[in-house]
Amino acid sequence: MAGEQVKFGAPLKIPGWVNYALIPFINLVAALLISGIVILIIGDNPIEALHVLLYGAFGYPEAVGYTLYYTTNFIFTGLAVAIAFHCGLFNIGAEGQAALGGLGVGLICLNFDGLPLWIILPLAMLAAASFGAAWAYIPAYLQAKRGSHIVITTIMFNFIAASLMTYLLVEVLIDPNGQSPESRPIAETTWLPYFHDILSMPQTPLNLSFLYALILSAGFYFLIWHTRWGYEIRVVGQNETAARYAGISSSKNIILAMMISGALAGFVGINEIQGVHHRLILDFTGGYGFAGIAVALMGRNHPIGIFVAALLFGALYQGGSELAFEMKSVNKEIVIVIQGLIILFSGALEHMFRPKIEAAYRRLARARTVEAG
Amino acid sequence: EDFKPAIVFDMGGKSDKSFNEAAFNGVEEFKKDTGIDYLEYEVTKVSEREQATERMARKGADIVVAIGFAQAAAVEKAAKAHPDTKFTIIDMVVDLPNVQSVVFREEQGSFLVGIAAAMASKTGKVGFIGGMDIPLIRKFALGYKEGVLYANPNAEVIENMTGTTPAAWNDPTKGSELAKSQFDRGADVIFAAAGGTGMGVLQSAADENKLAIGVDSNQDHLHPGTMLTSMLKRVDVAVYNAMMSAKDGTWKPGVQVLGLKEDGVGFSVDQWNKGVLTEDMIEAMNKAKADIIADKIKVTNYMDK
Amino acid sequence: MSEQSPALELRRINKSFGPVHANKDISLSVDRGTIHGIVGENGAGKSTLMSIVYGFYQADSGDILVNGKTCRIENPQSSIEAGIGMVHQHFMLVDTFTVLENIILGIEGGYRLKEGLSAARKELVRLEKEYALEVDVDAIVGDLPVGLRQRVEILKALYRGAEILILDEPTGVLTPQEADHLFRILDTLREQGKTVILITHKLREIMAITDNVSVMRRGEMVAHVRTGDTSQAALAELMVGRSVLLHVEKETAAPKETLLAIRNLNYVDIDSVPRLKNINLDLRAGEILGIAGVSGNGQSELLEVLGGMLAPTSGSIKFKGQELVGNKTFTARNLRKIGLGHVPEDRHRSGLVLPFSANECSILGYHDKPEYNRGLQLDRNSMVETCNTYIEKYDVRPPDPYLKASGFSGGNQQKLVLAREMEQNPDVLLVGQPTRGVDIGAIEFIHKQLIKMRDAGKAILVVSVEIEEVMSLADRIAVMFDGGIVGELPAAEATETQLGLMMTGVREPKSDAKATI
Amino acid sequence: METFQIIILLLDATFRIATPLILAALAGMFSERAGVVDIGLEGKMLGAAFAAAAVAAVSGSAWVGLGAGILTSIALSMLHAYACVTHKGNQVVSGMAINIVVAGLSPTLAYAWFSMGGQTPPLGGDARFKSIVLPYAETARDVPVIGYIYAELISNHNIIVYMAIAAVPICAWILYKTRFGLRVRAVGENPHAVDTAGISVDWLRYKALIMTGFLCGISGSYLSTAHGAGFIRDMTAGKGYLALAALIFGKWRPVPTLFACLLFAFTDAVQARLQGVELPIVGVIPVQFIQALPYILTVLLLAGFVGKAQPPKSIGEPYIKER
Ligand SMILES: Nc1ncnc2c1ncn2[C@@H]1O[C@H](COP(=O)(O)OP(=O)(O)OP(=O)(O)O)[C@@H](O)[C@H]1O
Ligand SMILES: Nc1ncnc2c1ncn2[C@@H]1O[C@H](COP(=O)(O)OP(=O)(O)OP(=O)(O)O)[C@@H](O)[C@H]1O
Ligand SMILES: [Mg+2]
Ligand SMILES: [Mg+2]
Repeated sequence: MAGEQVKFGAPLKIPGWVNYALIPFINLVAALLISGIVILIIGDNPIEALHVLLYGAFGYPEAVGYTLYYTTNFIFTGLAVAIAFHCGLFNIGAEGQAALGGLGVGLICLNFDGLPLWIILPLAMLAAASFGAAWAYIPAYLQAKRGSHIVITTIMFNFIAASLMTYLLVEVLIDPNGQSPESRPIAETTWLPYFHDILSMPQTPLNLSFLYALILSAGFYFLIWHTRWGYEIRVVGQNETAARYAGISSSKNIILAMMISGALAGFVGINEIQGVHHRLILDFTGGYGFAGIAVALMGRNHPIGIFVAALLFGALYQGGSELAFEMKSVNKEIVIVIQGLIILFSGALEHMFRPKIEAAYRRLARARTVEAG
Repeated sequence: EDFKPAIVFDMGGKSDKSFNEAAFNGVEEFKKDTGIDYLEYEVTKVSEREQATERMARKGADIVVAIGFAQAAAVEKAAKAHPDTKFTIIDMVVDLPNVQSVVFREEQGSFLVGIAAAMASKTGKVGFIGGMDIPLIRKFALGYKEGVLYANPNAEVIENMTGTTPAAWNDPTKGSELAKSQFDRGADVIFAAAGGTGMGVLQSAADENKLAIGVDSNQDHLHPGTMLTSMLKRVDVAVYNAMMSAKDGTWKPGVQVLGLKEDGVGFSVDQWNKGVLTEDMIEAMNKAKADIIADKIKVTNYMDK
Repeated sequence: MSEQSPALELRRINKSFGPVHANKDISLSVDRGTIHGIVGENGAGKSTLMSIVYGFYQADSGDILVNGKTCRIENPQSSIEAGIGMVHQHFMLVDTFTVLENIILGIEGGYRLKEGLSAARKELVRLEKEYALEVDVDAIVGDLPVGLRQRVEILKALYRGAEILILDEPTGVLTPQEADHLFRILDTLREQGKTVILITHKLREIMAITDNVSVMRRGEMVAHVRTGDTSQAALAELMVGRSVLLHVEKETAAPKETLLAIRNLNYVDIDSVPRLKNINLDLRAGEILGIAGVSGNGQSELLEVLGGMLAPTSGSIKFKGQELVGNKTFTARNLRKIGLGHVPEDRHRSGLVLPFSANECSILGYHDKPEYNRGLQLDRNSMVETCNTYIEKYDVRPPDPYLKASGFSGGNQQKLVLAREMEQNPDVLLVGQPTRGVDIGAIEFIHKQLIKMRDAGKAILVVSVEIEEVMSLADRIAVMFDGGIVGELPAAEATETQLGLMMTGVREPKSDAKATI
Repeated sequence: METFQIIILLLDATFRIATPLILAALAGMFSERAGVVDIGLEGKMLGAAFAAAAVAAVSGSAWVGLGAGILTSIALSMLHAYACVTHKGNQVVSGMAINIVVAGLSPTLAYAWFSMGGQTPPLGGDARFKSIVLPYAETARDVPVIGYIYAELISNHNIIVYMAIAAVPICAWILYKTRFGLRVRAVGENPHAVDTAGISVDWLRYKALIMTGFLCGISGSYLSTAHGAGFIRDMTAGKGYLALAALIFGKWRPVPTLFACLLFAFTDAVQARLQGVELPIVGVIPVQFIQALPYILTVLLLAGFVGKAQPPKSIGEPYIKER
């Protein structure tokens, strides 16, 4: 009774490990089960497939390198979408913002390749961030001042970005003595250092931008939960009336959040252009922007969650291609199916098992408190 | 003996009914004749290109055939990393000692089908529908245009590009709309160089009972009766030869330019377009072909402009 | 069914929300043709219990008997069929619909609306006459004042042929006149042999209208009494578990210099509807000025303008002699900086960010004050400390600075907001509906705090629709009607009827003179 | 060719292009008016397009194909409901997941069944909806103006185009004039009100999502069995998202949404015309910018005079009574 009174009105907290480890794990297992069935149907061995997937994602140094390289992009776009969510905005435009970020990086690397790397690095970051932010600014401004629905405007800006990039790569930046819509390669002096240049590991596209991603994640956490600016963004996102009551300007924060979002998305350009392709190319954003939405939501808009979700996606991308590579009957489509199923189960159906698990946990906890009291 | 060939298809996938599929037919042919199986991979993401070629090399493939200009950078990297693996890239030039670059004179083939189009057109207006506005497609367009004007100096060519995102190569409905709008504007023959989008073009030609020209593979069988012809780009032959020569040791690095002379490009004459493609069209095309080979006709290569 | 079998009987009802045991072994018996009151502190479990009767929640255990027969109520549908209707504390209406649409929702009669609507229209005319429940059936509910919305809820229930009508805190939002009207309606219902269950925090009402009362505390039913045999004080003690004084004790005010001077203040909203008309008010240090009025007559706008949430269209507001209107620094944030606190009317909408933890809510609006920041960083520790002191001093339950604001009952949410604004110790405090939905234990405390501030020489503006409250708290009372000040008079001279009249726009000749002080 | 004809032909194209958008947008309307965000329109369309083409190819009947498309789309819609309504899952994630799964599954099945590389066989004959020539269309053609309009614009579309146009008033009627519509609008605004009125919120949302599936099914089938003639991977090419944009643009109301769709379609038809055309003053605009025109225009309109769109209040939030 006494115990009851203390607890009254205050829900018994379900500990983190249940919420953030046990339940997601069970969801993942469920997803893999269904995927296994799919693979069975197309007449292959699910166990082997799973093994190949895991091995392909983490089994050997290259694999890890590639996985982390993909993860990097997902962290950037995941954080981008998440900060917008914290401000109550749904940014579908990460794709276009990433493309513009890449453009910024490309322009720096193409035009200042005389400069030493230690100047190029910050310049490229600045360019990626500012180009991405600029591309996000217009939809943000329209949302804040004119109430134009940001979901539409950002979708439209993805298309516009694609057109712009194609135009630039076909008409303006195209390599004069090349034939495909690509810029000339950027000078090696401007390349982002690879991990395999620094550590002793096999050649992979994994590069310095992975560290950027980790640092930005930390920064994100600090900004959102430990600064007054993050506080304001969250207030606006949760309750605009309360914001007005507290004298917090919605439009200012909407624009701020979206520009940060665009800047984060822009960093994909650093990883892809300065880090890997070393020239401006078409569609280097390859859907990372859209996947970022799922990453952010599955990561509950928290950097740690986002990192885990990003890692999951990275593993799926890398392990997936390994799967397509190693198993003849498995082609790129089936890999996509598996990825979709995992998003479905660990994202959309995440609550399917939760009530049962929590109830079970509570029963145990109750039993304990009764013994105690 | 253990000869291991490998092939890397590009985004469209090995069954895109045109470019990659042609390559696929090539390896299948090779497999049939030699009984040698091959490693294959379909690229789905930009970043996979490098990974794929690199992997093939590391798996000990004797020759890696990369399909499509977009793979150049990847091949360059892999070739540098694996100097004693043979690489063949289609549609692009990579200048390395262990790389064989196969490029086609699409403009020549396009020129010929342009002639056919001009001759088949009653309205004096013909159309061109490309996937994305990129140099390779412009190469097709330019050759086609020159061919049309060669056969009918005051003919008009209506030109459309589908889009700017990768979806542009996979949007048959958009394709058929573009075709319809060109028909509305008076065109009665359309040449489609737009991958899957082309399906829509050929379809609405069939619907409106106008004429269409296929690309890369022979697409005449899709709509017998309304297919004027297909501009063949013998990627299959190129792939087949690359693998064969590698097998019997006659493989040579350097640039291979496959034009009309080499039968690398051409046009289709078969049971499906019999009657549609008339004798005198075929005659005119063959004559032009001879003239081009004999350098009597200069067809501009967009890339050289 | 036999005559003596009660209309509604509950046997050993239990309900837990996750860990929260909201109802423990509740038994209750309500006789037909009576009005049965239920009182209890915030979070005592009243709403929950009634929601169970209505089938909105399912009980974990226990039986519900209607007219002596056990009936399984697993959803509102079945309770409606059992003849039970409920007016929820937080209205269950679709704001974008017309009254008519709201009423037929769920019993449209046929797949096409046409017939249903016209049938309902006729039936409603009858009901409205019978119970004097006039309301324009074609009005959009979102545009109606709360009083009318409540009528819609009642009509909804009656239209569904409710024999047992449950009202959860119906008078929390009504003026005395409206409340009296409501009670007359309840009377009629009783005469017609219908049964009414009334949840309220206002013992006066219990005494006035109910036949029996049941008292809940912390999820348990602690007493059933006949209204005749008890008193407010007794009930209050049963509810809170200690004796409470129901009347605010305060010496007469000693007003000093004018801190807030409002002249010809006008506000026209975006739909160019004038909401405030030539408001003239003075607020002096050391006094409490009460604003009475039927809700929706501009009080909210007045608060929001003074609080810097809305920009006035014209007029002047002098704060300590300094003009605010047209001044760039006239923002909610700067007002707080220069010492103007604001307890908003609607804590859910503006006072709190419900998903935030209590400690985050306890700096809302003051989040950029140096004491909550260390350089770039928010000082989490000082936030939690602050929150703890608030919880301590204002007896917020449960005492957990990390609990989400939504996890507190409205009463406790209110305490959190009050604490935040009062503890910043502003010179002028604007307070909207200080005790809405709050139980008497809390009311007593909140009133004490306000008086204490006044005596400390602060100026306080209290807006409340509860006339009692205004009268007992304020030193001066201004009455608002249709965006203007009808009149102003010293609390001592004010009588309930007089104020009630003024609230309907009737000008008092003697207060008229005072109107333009 | 004189401008009048050009305009008529443009409008003609507009209808063809708008049809899938209209149907999909109306589909989205039911789901979102019921408070369930649906960015899974794309996936449902794609699934329907595949099923319709596959079944039509096998059965040789477009109508059977349409039925299969509709059923498939409804099934996917039910999956969405199961995730978002029954299990209160995140609606956006669920929609995306469905899009991805379908994008992979349909070509896979196509491989398995037709081994034509992720495609279905091209459809001809009765396996495809053909244009309907309305009575006297050809004879009327020579009648100035109206005759031409009748022949070119009104006549000569396939049945689904007419269905789409008819769908707008029908859906408007359902939404505003029927019990079901009233309840859908109510649950999107305030599910508690619906619940306390004795209506099951979940079941109601399920029903709304069935409508969504139904309309999406027609939309998808149009792509593969009417407008096109066979399935190709990713053939929806973003139309689902465009439909969603149109829905928001139309403020979740049937008629404005119709106009939004027509606008998108019209700009698309126009851009095909403008490519490579010498324009006054500006001259020839690069293709890429002409192709971006529809999107730029949309943004401008949105910023210009389409005010704040007020979405259904409870949209995106799963209905949770007890926490
Ligand atoms: N839907 C719910 N989910 C979780 N807990 C709830 C819910 N509703 C009520 N509770 C818990 O049950 C307790 C009783 O709540 P209830 O609303 O019945 O109180 P109440 O008597 O109506 O309070 P008030 O007088 O403020 O209306 C609360 O303290 C709360 O913690
Ligand atoms: N859906 C819910 N989930 C969690 N807790 C809830 C829910 N509904 C009510 N509660 C809790 O139930 C308790 C009482 O609820 P209720 O809203 O009745 O409080 P209240 O004091 O009546 O608020 P108000 O007076 O503003 O209506 C509060 O602790 C509230 O947080
Ligand atoms: Mg209550
Ligand atoms: Mg309450």
